[in-house]
Amino acid sequence: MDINFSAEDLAFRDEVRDFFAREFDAELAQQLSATQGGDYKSAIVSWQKKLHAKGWIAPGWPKEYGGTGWTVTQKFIYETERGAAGIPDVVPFGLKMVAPVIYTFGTEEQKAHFLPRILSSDDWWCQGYSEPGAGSDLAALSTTAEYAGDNYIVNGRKIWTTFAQYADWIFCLVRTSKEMRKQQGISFLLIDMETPGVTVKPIVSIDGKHSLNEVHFEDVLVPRENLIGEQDKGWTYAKALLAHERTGMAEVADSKRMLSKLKQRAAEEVNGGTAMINDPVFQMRLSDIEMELMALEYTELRVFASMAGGGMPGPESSLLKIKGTEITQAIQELQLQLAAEYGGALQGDLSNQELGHDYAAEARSKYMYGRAATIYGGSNEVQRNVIAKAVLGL
Amino acid sequence: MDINFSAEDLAFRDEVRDFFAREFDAELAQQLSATQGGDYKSAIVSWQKKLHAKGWIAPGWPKEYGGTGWTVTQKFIYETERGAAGIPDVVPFGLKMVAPVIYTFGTEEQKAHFLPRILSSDDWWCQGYSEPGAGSDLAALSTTAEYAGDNYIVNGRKIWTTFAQYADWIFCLVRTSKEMRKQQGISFLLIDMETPGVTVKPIVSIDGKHSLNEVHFEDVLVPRENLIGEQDKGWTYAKALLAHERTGMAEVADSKRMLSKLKQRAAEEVNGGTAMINDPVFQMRLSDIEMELMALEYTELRVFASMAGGGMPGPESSLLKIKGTEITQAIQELQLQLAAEYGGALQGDLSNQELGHDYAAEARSKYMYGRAATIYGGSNEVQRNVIAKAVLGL
Amino acid sequence: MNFDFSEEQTMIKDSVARFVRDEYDIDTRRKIINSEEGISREFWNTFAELGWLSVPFAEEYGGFGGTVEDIAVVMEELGKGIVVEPYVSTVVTFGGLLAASTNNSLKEAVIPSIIDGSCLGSFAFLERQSRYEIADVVTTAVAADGGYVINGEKTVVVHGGTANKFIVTARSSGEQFDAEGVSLFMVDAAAEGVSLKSYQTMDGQRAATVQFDNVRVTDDQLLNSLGQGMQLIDHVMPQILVALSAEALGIMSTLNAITVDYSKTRQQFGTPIGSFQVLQHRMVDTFIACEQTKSMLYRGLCQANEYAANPDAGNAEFLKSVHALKATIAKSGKLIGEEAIQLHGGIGMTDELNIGHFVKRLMTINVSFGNGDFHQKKFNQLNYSA
Amino acid sequence: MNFDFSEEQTMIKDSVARFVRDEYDIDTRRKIINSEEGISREFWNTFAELGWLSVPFAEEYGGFGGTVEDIAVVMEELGKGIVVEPYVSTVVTFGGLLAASTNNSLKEAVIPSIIDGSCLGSFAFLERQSRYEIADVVTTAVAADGGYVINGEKTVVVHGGTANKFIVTARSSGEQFDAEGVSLFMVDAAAEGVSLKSYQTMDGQRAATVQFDNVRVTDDQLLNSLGQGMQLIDHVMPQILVALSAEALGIMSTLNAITVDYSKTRQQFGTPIGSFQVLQHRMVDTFIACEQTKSMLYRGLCQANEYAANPDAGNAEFLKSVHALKATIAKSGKLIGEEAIQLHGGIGMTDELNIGHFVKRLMTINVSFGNGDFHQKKFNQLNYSA
Repeated sequence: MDINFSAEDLAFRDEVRDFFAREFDAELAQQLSATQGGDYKSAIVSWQKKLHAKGWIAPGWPKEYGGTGWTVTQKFIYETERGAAGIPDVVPFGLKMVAPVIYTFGTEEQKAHFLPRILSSDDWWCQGYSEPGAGSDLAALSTTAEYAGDNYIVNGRKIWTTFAQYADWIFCLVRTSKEMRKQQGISFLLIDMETPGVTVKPIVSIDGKHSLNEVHFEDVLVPRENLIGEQDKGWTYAKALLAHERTGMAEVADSKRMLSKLKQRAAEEVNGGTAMINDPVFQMRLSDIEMELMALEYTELRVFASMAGGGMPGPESSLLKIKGTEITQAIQELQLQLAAEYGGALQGDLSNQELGHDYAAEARSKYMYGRAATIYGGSNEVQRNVIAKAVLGL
Repeated sequence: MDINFSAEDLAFRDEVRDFFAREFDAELAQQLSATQGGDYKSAIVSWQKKLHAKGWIAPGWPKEYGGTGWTVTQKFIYETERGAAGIPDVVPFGLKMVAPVIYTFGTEEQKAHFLPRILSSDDWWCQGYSEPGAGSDLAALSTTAEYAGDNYIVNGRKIWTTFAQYADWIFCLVRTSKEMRKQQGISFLLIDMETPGVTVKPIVSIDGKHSLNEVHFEDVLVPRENLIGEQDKGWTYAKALLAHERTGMAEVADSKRMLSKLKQRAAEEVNGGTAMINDPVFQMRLSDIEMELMALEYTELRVFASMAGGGMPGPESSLLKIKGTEITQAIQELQLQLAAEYGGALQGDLSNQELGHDYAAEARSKYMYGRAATIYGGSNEVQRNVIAKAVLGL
Repeated sequence: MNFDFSEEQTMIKDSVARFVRDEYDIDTRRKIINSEEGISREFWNTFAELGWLSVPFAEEYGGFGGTVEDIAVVMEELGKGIVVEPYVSTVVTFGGLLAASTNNSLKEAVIPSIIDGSCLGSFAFLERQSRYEIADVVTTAVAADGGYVINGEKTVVVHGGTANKFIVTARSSGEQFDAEGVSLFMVDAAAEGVSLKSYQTMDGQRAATVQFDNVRVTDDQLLNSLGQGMQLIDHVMPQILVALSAEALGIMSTLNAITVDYSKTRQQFGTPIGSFQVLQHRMVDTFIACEQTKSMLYRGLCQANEYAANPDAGNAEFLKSVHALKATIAKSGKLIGEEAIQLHGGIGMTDELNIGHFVKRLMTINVSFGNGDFHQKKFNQLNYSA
Repeated sequence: MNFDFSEEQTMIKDSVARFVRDEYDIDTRRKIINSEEGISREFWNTFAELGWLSVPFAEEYGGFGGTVEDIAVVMEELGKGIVVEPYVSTVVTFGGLLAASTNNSLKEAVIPSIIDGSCLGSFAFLERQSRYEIADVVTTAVAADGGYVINGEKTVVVHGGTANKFIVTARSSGEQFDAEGVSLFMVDAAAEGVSLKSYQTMDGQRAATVQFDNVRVTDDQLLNSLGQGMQLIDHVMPQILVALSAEALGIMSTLNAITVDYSKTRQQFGTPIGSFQVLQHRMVDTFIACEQTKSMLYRGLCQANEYAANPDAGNAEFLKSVHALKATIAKSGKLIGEEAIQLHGGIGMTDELNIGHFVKRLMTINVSFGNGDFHQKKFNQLNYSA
């Protein structure tokens, strides 16, 4: 049992560090720290293009489609360094969510057309799963796709679509048959956002920002070649993708970075002459979280190591999602507590400098938006149902 | 809004204090501190007889049957002083559990026969509700009572019967009809423990002690006049009793006493030169509990005040049971933590003195036996179901 | 022993409740918080007309002569509508400090104008470095020309932008953390040298950074003896904490009620989500948390009344309950707020639904005048130090 | 990166698992703990024959030359049977301290007798007042006649009643709480002046109060330099903590497995209780707690191996993980133990069922060598002090 790095691993780590230090410059960091506005899209795309140029854009993909071919250890090193450098993860919808479905279940034409554009970040994807009437009960969806001629005619409404306002494509679960049981009769469609009849309506979330949207479909024509796999079998493809998605939700490297920033700030925040980092009670609040994170890091490594031989992750991946999101929320909450009365200000026309605590506004918005983490991607209640059934056999 | 004591209340408080100080002597306290062995029964009975002589044995009963006629404030004062003096509550099975059923639903003959003997502690009662196959699902009981001639013939098995080894009488739920729905067809019987066919088998619990028993019934003849109310209606009577029982489960006065002893001990226990009571983290553990208890004391008062006009307690009483038992367990757990490595010793032939920490063995046994509190009297899961249904309308 | 409200309290309670129900829906509130001043002057005048602004003030100044309990009655109902008008900052905090001051001419001059709605006030105490320690004051008051000159910056001054007057903490002597030497001055917002920048806060209210740049004040503007401001603050703080806690309780009971109702209608997996046992038990836990919080508030109120009746017996029990109350608010507020969003799911994340706004006000109350850990430690200091 | 056990480890793991499964059911255990000595000499000889007692010792003394990881492999499986034989006290603690000592003649004399099962040993360190501070020692070792005289009392000496030898902490210089001045002596249980009283502990094991009354020892009995005992203890403590934690993990996974199985068969309200969503989610939480604990153990083991490979790099990361591990054990042990009893209901409260015995051992491990809070504070000291 060891997580020793070989000489090659250490050399790889140095290469990653060097690359991040050189390419992820202060300007990029600044643009990406605000998670909305026009800047964000161009900033993250320009960063992803750099990663693509380096060949590092898709560590999770099979090598034949453009993956890195890294070992589990190399992936761990890469993620650890990315988190430590404060670099955001790639936008997942294309690279981590639809791409595995395309390269696993898609036709050769679909692979040839879509995968390169995902790798190069030329296409921005969004996810059309949730519907107003179907939240955690994903399969209760009612958006329909009627087959007529060589097209599907899509009608319905998707909701909670993150960054739909930037998207070129949306991958959707749609109902192609009403005769069958709920999970059957669902198909997996790729839809061009430019198609007539597609409209995007913004949703302002409780952090006061616009990341979420509704996407409406009114008689939208989708060519047959945009169907993934077989008609009515979409649920199978989506399910495989969900387990994949969950393994990415532990976000250990990002939580480590947040926690390390939190500790720095706790050393600077002073209450009655004592830095918060030296307060025994605050220390307990910190270590309650840090210890869970230390354990989760190894839980994730254990899952990755067991996947190293190949194959999709099992239902244990739900554990990573549950624990990862709970830890992220706990850090956000503690950050808000640390920000004290300074954390309530909406920025408006005030700069962070004027408020005197430059992380306080961020603490507020991260806390508020962070509440979504236990809701999306299959709520944590659903994840517990999954473990109860599939792991414990209850 | 106030909890001010009138001059009469203050005089009453003094009277209670005087009485407790005078009558609850050190010898009695010593005998009652061990919760098993032959001494316990005679000690608690002798104490209850003193209370009876004083007229204070049954504050919860209507005055006409021997209750005290106290106001809610007086009851609160009495309980507070009892807890503060470290005096155990009366054994509940007769005085608090079967008696309300008898005086509410019993015949005049039953009242005349049983109530005086309960008041005088001449009869020791135990409760025959649970069965091996019916735990939280009380109504699933299968002990049968067949009516033949002037008797019921009882067959079956009751379990978790506290202090059955001391009991003269047992009150039982038995099935008198198998035709009806589960909750119907149940009757409420009073059974003399001396009747042929009744046997008591001890159960040793995880604290290594014998408080619990199985009670077996083999063709036990019970005269018809020992039936409470109507045949097949026993569930109704039992249900009324359950809500009554729960209000007694907050045990605020006892928890206050335990917490105050815990604080004293924390001032005496020293780790590396610092008394535990001065340790900021231990202080948080303490106040997490103490604050909940301060709130619960007022929750109980609010329930009592709303009952002052008469009437049985409602489903909110489940709240008192849930929170009361959780707080008791939290205190027990903290006490065991405080006892550190000294808390693991079974006494055997060692005196407390030799172990050097005279509360340590008690901390262990209270913690272990205390686990039962969230299981008996309707598990806390069942109480939450009750609130969900009856209070929240879910 | 009784936990009932008096007839007068029931009347004012019903009056506030009616206002919130009939006049203050989430869209009305949204318009107000997005308006230029961020409060409704019209509603404020209504409050004045209905007598709500007079509650805590002595009858000799035209007040209602109310108690802490009366304030709590108003605040709980205001909480149910997350009313953003500056009741806490003007009436409870600014007004409370003024009412407790020994400067009678200041009281005579200002209290009537609070009651009639013409004077909004705010307590300017927080500084960039001070966090929860109110005595941590670097703003200075230096004696000059028979008065004092105030220099310094106050931050997150609640509803500072609409305040006509400030009560300001300034250090007239001593070192940064000393309780001695903090003085309280009443300063006109229009006074020379006062400037501010106002902004919205997460709870829909407003706050301001206020600069005091060579602001001249006289002895007449001192609320009590020079350097003894902390005594006055310590005296008034419990009632501010009770008021905020009562508001929080109103928010919590509302969040719980909305969530339980929603769970009965929202369908998932072919059944209302309220039928799932896991969610039922969690709603039971939020119900219990709310009831326990209410009990802690009532405990505080009973002890406030006890202290008012017997001031010589000291306020130790009252203080103990108040710190416990504020710490409880933090815990139950976090539980109830987070569960409300979680049980609503995606819709709970939207700005459009009312849920998030209630939660944001709860989070703000949590960190106002000390968060849960801060008050629990105060509780510990009072109770455990051996 | 790999989290697999080596072939040798898998063999010994299977061997211990087979023993627990085939030979050590709850009734066998009950007979042993109620026997006079409270342990089975026969089983201990089996352990010796199977080589388990040799695991941590160097090959030059006839040992297996094993690592912390090897000990953890054995302990996790022993935990699954809550084996009461004194593996932790004799092999891991007493043996560990001896193996790390600089007194080679003592090692040559005693280690082989541990390995062959003939010598049982115990570490006598706890005093009435010392709680979790091992350096808090008032037992004295006073120089006399070219040796030392030990006087004092040790309490809760684990399996003291069956120990042939003790390693004793005694103060040869310094004040009560000083780390400097604590010396470690090996004392024969039969030595003049040693007397003891043995009793059962809640976990079914035994402990003793041991009196040292003018017990004479020589330099030959010193484990390392006079007064430097704490250095040796600090060096060995992480491996003791890992061993106990591995045992606890074995207990937790067993409790979870038994509880999940029980929930599938126990009927209430006409259905297995495992079908209730509330209980399902709670079993998921105990499952997660167990997995997280396992991860923390593996983290500790990886870092133990790293430290063994690069001792010059220091053991800071290893120590950090070990304190976090012991604190995690306390939290997950409490959760898993209490849920196991609660989900079993009444039957979980009986001495007859195995559940309670597993829980009592967990509770004992929790407070052994420092409880959760103690180790979390050590973790905090290492990581946060600014």
